[in-house]
Amino acid sequence: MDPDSRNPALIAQSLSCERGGRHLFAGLDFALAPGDALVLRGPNASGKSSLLRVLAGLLEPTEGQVLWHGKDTREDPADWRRSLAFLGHGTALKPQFSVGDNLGFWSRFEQASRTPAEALEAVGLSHLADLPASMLSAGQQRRLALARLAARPGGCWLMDEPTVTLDAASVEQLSAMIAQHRAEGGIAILATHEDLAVENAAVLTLGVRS
Amino acid sequence: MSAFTALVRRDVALATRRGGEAALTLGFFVITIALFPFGVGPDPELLGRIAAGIIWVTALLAAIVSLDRLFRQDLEDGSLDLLALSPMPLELVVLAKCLAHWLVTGLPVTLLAPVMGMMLQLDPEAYAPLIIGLALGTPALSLVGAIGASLVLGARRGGALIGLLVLPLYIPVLIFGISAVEAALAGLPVLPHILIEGAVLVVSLPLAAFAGAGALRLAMD
Amino acid sequence: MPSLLHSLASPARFQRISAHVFPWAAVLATGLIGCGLVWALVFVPPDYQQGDTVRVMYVHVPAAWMSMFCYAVMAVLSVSFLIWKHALADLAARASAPIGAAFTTVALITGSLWGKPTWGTYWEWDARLTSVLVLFFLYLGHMALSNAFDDRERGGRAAAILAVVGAINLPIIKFSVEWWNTLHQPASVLRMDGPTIHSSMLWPLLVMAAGFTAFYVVLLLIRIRSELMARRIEVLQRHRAAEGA
Amino acid sequence: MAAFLDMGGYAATVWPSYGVTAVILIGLLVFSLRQLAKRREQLDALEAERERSRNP
Repeated sequence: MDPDSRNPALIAQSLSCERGGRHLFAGLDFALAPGDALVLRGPNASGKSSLLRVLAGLLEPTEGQVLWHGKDTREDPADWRRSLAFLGHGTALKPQFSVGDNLGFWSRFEQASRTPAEALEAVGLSHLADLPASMLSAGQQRRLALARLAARPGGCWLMDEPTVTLDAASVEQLSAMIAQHRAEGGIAILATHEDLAVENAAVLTLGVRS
Repeated sequence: MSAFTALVRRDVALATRRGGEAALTLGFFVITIALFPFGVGPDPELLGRIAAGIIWVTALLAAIVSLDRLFRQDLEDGSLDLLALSPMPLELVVLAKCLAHWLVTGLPVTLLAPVMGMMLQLDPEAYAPLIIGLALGTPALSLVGAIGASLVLGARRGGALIGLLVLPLYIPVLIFGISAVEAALAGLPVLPHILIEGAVLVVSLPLAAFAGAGALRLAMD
Repeated sequence: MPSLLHSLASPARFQRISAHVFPWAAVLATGLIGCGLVWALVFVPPDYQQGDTVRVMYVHVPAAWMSMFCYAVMAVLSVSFLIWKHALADLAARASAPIGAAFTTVALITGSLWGKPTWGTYWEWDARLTSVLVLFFLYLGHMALSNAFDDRERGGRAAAILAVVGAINLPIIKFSVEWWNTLHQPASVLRMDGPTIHSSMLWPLLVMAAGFTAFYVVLLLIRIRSELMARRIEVLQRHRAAEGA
Repeated sequence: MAAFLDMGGYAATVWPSYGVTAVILIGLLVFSLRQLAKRREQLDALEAERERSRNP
């Protein structure tokens, strides 16, 4: 697999990050073409979350840059943000709202191309759409958070520990979701401990501190 | 602009749900005002003289009590990251949240002010400048308050800090709001005071947008 | 390693400059304040209107000037920190706040003591006193915010934003307080700035003000050095925690 | 001397003003110097600790 030959969409150039006087990673380079996946591995506090936040643009890298279709994502973030779907540690759900309303807000706000109903279908939560989100189990809340990504096919998904609190069946469902996303030309970058089946994914192991 | 309205509608809906901010803030406003006659005595003449001041100061406090949760929940559940990653600039996110905050606190306080004025024997001359002043001043309270609320994110004892940071900055809003009422009672032109109150609002718009967005970026770092 | 050197570069330069400036500032502060004290307490004649109470002016007015000067310095430092990310600016702004608060306290207390014989009351809601009181609150907020975070740098950056917002608001606050004050027409107005000040009173005042400024520099240098150490301590403690993990 | 201390009858105004100024400003100076000394001590201890852990 040589991503450079296939016109990469996302390029990271010599990314370095320092937090609280501690070097997390330095000189990271990678390029991902549509359909590619990158799995980040490494122990706790090795910088997986920070790398995802740097890629998203929430955290400033100490050095280096991230290019999306040739444009620097810091200087010209509009295209990148339209294509980017981020799943962090939090689920970004309001317990007072129903499942459908939660997803509906993010779909409107992020101008998702799929309807909330289709996205709920993808994570198998359609039958719970009218329940308050506070009634969902932790695993179901995580699936609802994943539905937000399912509503936005085609771009780049950044996922921080997407399998946390998911049961085995849901992990399989997530694998299928990622596979479909890639088949549609999407890119997936995920940080995970567990062995989530992501076929033909590049693996980047962090945590070898100098 | 639809992302903007979606955010305003979500925040208003959150605040007006059962147990939401809106009802609690209004309850606080009414109860605090009702305490004053207990504190200074029921003398209608005395109450009438200080009525506008009571209403204004209580409006300031009501704005403060609801500020702590303006950004905190969004930070804790991860929503703030997503708001920051939308194509809409973070400055507009701050303004949308301020607008929602005003709709559920400042606006009801303004609408309730005549009722409170009646209970406190406010002079009939004072109603118009009081309400117009509040209508212009309370959005400024939400905006300046948002700066404080965003600065204390991630701080220890954040809630208690907001008052210390924000109340000194509220003084001009209070002074020009009150001076409009005083001018009306003295038979002087009210318009200059109202215009300055409007100018304070205009100044606080960009100030809140930029300082608030800067502080939010800091909190997410 | 290069980034470590970079972060040390400006503090090292500060240490060098500070080593040169500090002794001069200390000598100037002691000399000028000593001189000013004798001048103000012994040689200045009593005012024909206010008598000996006018001697309060020689500590009150310089303290009031310094209270505003300190905030202006803090605001400029904060802007430069926010725009150019100059780490030393952050430390200097943090180091300034308690000094400013101290000068503001002095101005408030001496003003209040002076008010008793001149206005007949310790506190008058006079436009000047009121706006100095608000300035005091701004200092308190800045100090509270900069110390409210577990991460010192976070606190510094939040406090910098607050200092800039406060600086934009200060003229509005000052104007509004004056407006409010004229609207209410205070009962007793015996202005201390009524007659233009005679040169026999102006010179000791200027000497005192220069002494206070030198004293401010002394305090600032000590406190910046202390802030630098606190930052270094935090870095070392983090290292130890990371090694222990 | 007594006349000097009396301050034309305003001793209760003048002397407390100078006293308060001295107490606050010298107080902040002393506090800052002690804080500096304490931090220097703490820093030296940490540096020594680091040296020890590097060259055991």
